[in-house]
Amino acid sequence: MERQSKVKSLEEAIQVIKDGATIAMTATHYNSVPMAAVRQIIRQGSKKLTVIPTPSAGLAIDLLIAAGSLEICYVSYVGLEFLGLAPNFRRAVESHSLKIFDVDEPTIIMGFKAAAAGIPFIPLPPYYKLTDFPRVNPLYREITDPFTGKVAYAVPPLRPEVAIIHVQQCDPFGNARQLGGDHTESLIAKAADHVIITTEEIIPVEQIMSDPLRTTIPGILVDSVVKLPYGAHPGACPARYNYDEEHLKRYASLAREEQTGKYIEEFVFAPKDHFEYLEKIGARRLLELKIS
Amino acid sequence: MERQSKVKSLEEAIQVIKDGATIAMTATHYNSVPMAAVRQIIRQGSKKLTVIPTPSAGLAIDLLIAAGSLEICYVSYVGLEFLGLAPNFRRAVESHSLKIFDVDEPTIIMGFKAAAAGIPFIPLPPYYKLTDFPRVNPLYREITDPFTGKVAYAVPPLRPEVAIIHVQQCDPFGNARQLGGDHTESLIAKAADHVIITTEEIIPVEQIMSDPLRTTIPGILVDSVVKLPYGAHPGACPARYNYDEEHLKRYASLAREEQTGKYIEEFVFAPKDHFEYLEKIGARRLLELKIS
Amino acid sequence: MEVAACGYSTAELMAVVLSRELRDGEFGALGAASQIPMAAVKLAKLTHAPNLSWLCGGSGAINSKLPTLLQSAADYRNLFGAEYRTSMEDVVDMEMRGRVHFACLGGMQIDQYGNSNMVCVGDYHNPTVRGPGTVGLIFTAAFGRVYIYLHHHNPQILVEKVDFISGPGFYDGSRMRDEFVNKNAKGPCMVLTPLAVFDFDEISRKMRLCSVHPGCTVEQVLAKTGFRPLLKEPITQTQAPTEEELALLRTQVDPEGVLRQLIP
Amino acid sequence: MEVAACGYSTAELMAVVLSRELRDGEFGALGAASQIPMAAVKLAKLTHAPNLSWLCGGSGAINSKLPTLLQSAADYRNLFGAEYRTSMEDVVDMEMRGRVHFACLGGMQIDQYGNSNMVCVGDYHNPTVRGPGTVGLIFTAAFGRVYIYLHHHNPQILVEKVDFISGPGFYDGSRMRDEFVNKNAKGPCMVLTPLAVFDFDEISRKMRLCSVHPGCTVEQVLAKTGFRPLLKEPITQTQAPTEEELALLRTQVDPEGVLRQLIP
Repeated sequence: MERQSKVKSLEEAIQVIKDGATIAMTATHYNSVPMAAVRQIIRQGSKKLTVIPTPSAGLAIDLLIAAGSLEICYVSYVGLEFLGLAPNFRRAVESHSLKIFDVDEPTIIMGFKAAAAGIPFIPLPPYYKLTDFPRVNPLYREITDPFTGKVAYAVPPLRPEVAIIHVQQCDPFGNARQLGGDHTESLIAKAADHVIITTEEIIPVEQIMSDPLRTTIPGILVDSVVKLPYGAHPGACPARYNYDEEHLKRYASLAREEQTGKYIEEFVFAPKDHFEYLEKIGARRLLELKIS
Repeated sequence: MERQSKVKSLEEAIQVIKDGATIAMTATHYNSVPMAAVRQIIRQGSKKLTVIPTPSAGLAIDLLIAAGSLEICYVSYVGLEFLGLAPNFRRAVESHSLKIFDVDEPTIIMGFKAAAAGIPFIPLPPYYKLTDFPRVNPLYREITDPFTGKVAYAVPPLRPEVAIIHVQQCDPFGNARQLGGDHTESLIAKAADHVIITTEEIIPVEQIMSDPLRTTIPGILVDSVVKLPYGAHPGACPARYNYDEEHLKRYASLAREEQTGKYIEEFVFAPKDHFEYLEKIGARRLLELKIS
Repeated sequence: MEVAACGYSTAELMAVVLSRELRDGEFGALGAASQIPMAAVKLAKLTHAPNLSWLCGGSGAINSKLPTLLQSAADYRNLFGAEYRTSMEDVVDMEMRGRVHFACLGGMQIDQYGNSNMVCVGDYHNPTVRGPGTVGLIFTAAFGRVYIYLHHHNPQILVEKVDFISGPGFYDGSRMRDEFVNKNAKGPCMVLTPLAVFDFDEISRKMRLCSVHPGCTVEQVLAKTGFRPLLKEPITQTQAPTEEELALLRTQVDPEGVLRQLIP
Repeated sequence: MEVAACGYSTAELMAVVLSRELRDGEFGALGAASQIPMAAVKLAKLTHAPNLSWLCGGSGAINSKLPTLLQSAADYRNLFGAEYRTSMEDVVDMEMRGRVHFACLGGMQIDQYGNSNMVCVGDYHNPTVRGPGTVGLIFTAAFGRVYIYLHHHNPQILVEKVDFISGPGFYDGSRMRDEFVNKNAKGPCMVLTPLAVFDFDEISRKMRLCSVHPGCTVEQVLAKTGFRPLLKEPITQTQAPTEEELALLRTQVDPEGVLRQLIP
């Protein structure tokens, strides 16, 4: 008997995301955002998703909001970093068309960790008392530390149904190597029920076996592997290519002018798949971004 | 101005451990146990220590008990693995001369994680109700999950004052690379207030800088770096040398016969330092254990 | 049982019996003193379960390819050809959350409900024997299925009631257990000893003798068991290793013959 | 302030002022949009603080040696020559537990008690401006000292009371804060703007104007501040960069002149 490969087409892998699902995906600002997968979520017409973004997110969330895919968003940071506020996020919250849970970096990280560990909840330090989080977000529950009698704040585990993680290298069985910064790639894999890896490159399992300490996500957590070179464009894929600043500025400018629909038409719906998208960006541009 | 090295002599580094201190040290069975540091703790005459061993410990704990250094021991597993029960531990508990807290692997790991994160306590799943831990250990407190109303068990953070960690490579500023299995080396560094690294080899910071992803313990957590080739003997140092089975069997046999004092006299007090210890073991034996 | 007498050793038989139980596509965890289950998973991967993945105890290795059975699962040499090095934190997370489909473990005492004890024999506060401690036995409440294997079969190990519950099996046999364990934790499903194979009755949740190994009798087993197990009708003889199983075991899994020396 | 007028830019002045505050042997954390604090730590390491270590925001780099100031602290290129790659989990752990001696951060609103807000302008449920969110500002209750730096100085940013407390400064000025923050968290100690330098009064815990930058007047600063700050007597002129500071800054820290373009 032969070991089964987990390699799938993007379309097949993303189909697992049903309307109403709770998802998470990698991102620290413009690093390792699985943008090709996000475009496919929009292309397949997903609706009413709940997204638990990593602590510093923006581009993918803003696009999903503009496409009408989101119902609920957890918010630690949703912005465009050096390009300013995320325009569609801002408008959606100001116009009450998106339900949000205001959280923050430790709440998301510790919530993912609680889900990864299967513990009932996670207690956060007393100093949340000095903020407005407990006032606006019912997920923060004031509790008493049974050992000291001091106040603490309980938050529930954050357990996405599906996590999408972009990496540089992965074998056919889901053993992934994530280079560059460690932006919750392995954490959300551990927190989620179903894991989709999108990867710049598929490497043989023998390469993984030659240096198991380099594997950052074990295949046992992974359900699908999708080969997507430049799958993080217009964001950066650490150690592979930089972010496409010109493209990002164009996005930000269209978004500010309430023209995100045009962007989506041109870059999501017009290309029928990721490779048509790459053709549209053009080989010259892609190679300019590449790190040699 | 020049950056200051953290390299110290073993004697100087271990002096920070005062009588009554709470300590932790690396070990998964015979892997990466900082045995040279343990011998120095005995040599300097430490008393009334509390030890929070990693989940699968034995050799170091049994020796510290025989030397009269311990007052309190947290117990997940204290044994000699393929060599059976830890004789001094067994006798000490059966004769009530050692205070113990019966815990287990998740309690220790999650307790260290709670200390590393600075959170007030950690809730464990309801199934502790089905065990005898809450009955015998007051550190387990039955609480109610504020989200579901179900039972859960709170345990406090486990925060050692001093952690001793044996690694293969470390730079003078405490940036350490731990090869082989990941046996809580980085976790106890994060949990502790003071960290002593004992290392087979000191490497230049430039080597660390050439591949920061290989660093497993950051220098910011580290207070002392001690160069100790074969510092884990008679245990193994992964990727450097195997455990000394003959020596371990001799220890186990003396310990069973209530002759550990003889062992301590011969291998701890007679050699005035680690290098005299190594001379006693002999170059031939050390090189037999070495992995080429 | 001598190898000479029947062509295979007791440990080889136990490894083969266990390997047949393991299912393709699952993820299993082994603890210390794991030569038998280690051989079982390696054999299962070669026969019917190529998609089985396994954690080699304290080494942290997932899917070790080391072509020998070391006496310590924690030995870092098990990282040879592995696909991932799990940290202890990862191991706790995966086991506690219930990601592990099956685990193989032992104990100082196992009782008729499959509860296990590694803490003490006798009263906790005045033990006759102080054991090493529980390590990860709590996760018998979180693993999908639990295989208990023992290197010895005697009334001191197989007891009516454990003196300390380290790892909950079916607790007192009541349904109370189900309220507290992880959703998919089905509890102990097999007890494998040098003499026999047991499972657990679905209704009473008590241990039940299923088969005795070639050369053993039901009477011998009952005499060496510290309680009266249920008897599955009919009690069969444990199926001996096939030639193919034995050949794979000896050429690819255990070329050094560790299993032939393991249980005297 | 034009570089031409006085030989250095506002951002260069701010970086130098901040660098003088940083102490040897400490561990500091920077967030996003960090060119000024990044320059400050790099300069401090070259002048008086060789044992200072620092975390370069989302990149996870500790002690990055990248010889340029990128617009994103999260840019993985900051890992160049670093000594460790911190994971996000590590960052949260170290910050929450209070291992970070100082942090440099900004905000959409900062109030007279040094509370910071990145969530909303106006009522939370009907905001005039919805901000991006709080990220790690909570840790102002856990960092040893907090340096607030702003690229703009105006009454919309420096307000009497923030509309949402993301990061607690001295809260309402009462001692209540001290009960809830980490033991060693001394709170905000400096607010650095393109016009002036503030600290906080020890008794009232209100923001206090200490110095105005060369070319600015106290009146200008007060007119652009949304509340009446305390005034430290005497208010001095911010000490300009020395020739040595400026030379190090331009040759080793910011050879591409990012700080000369940063604040118009």
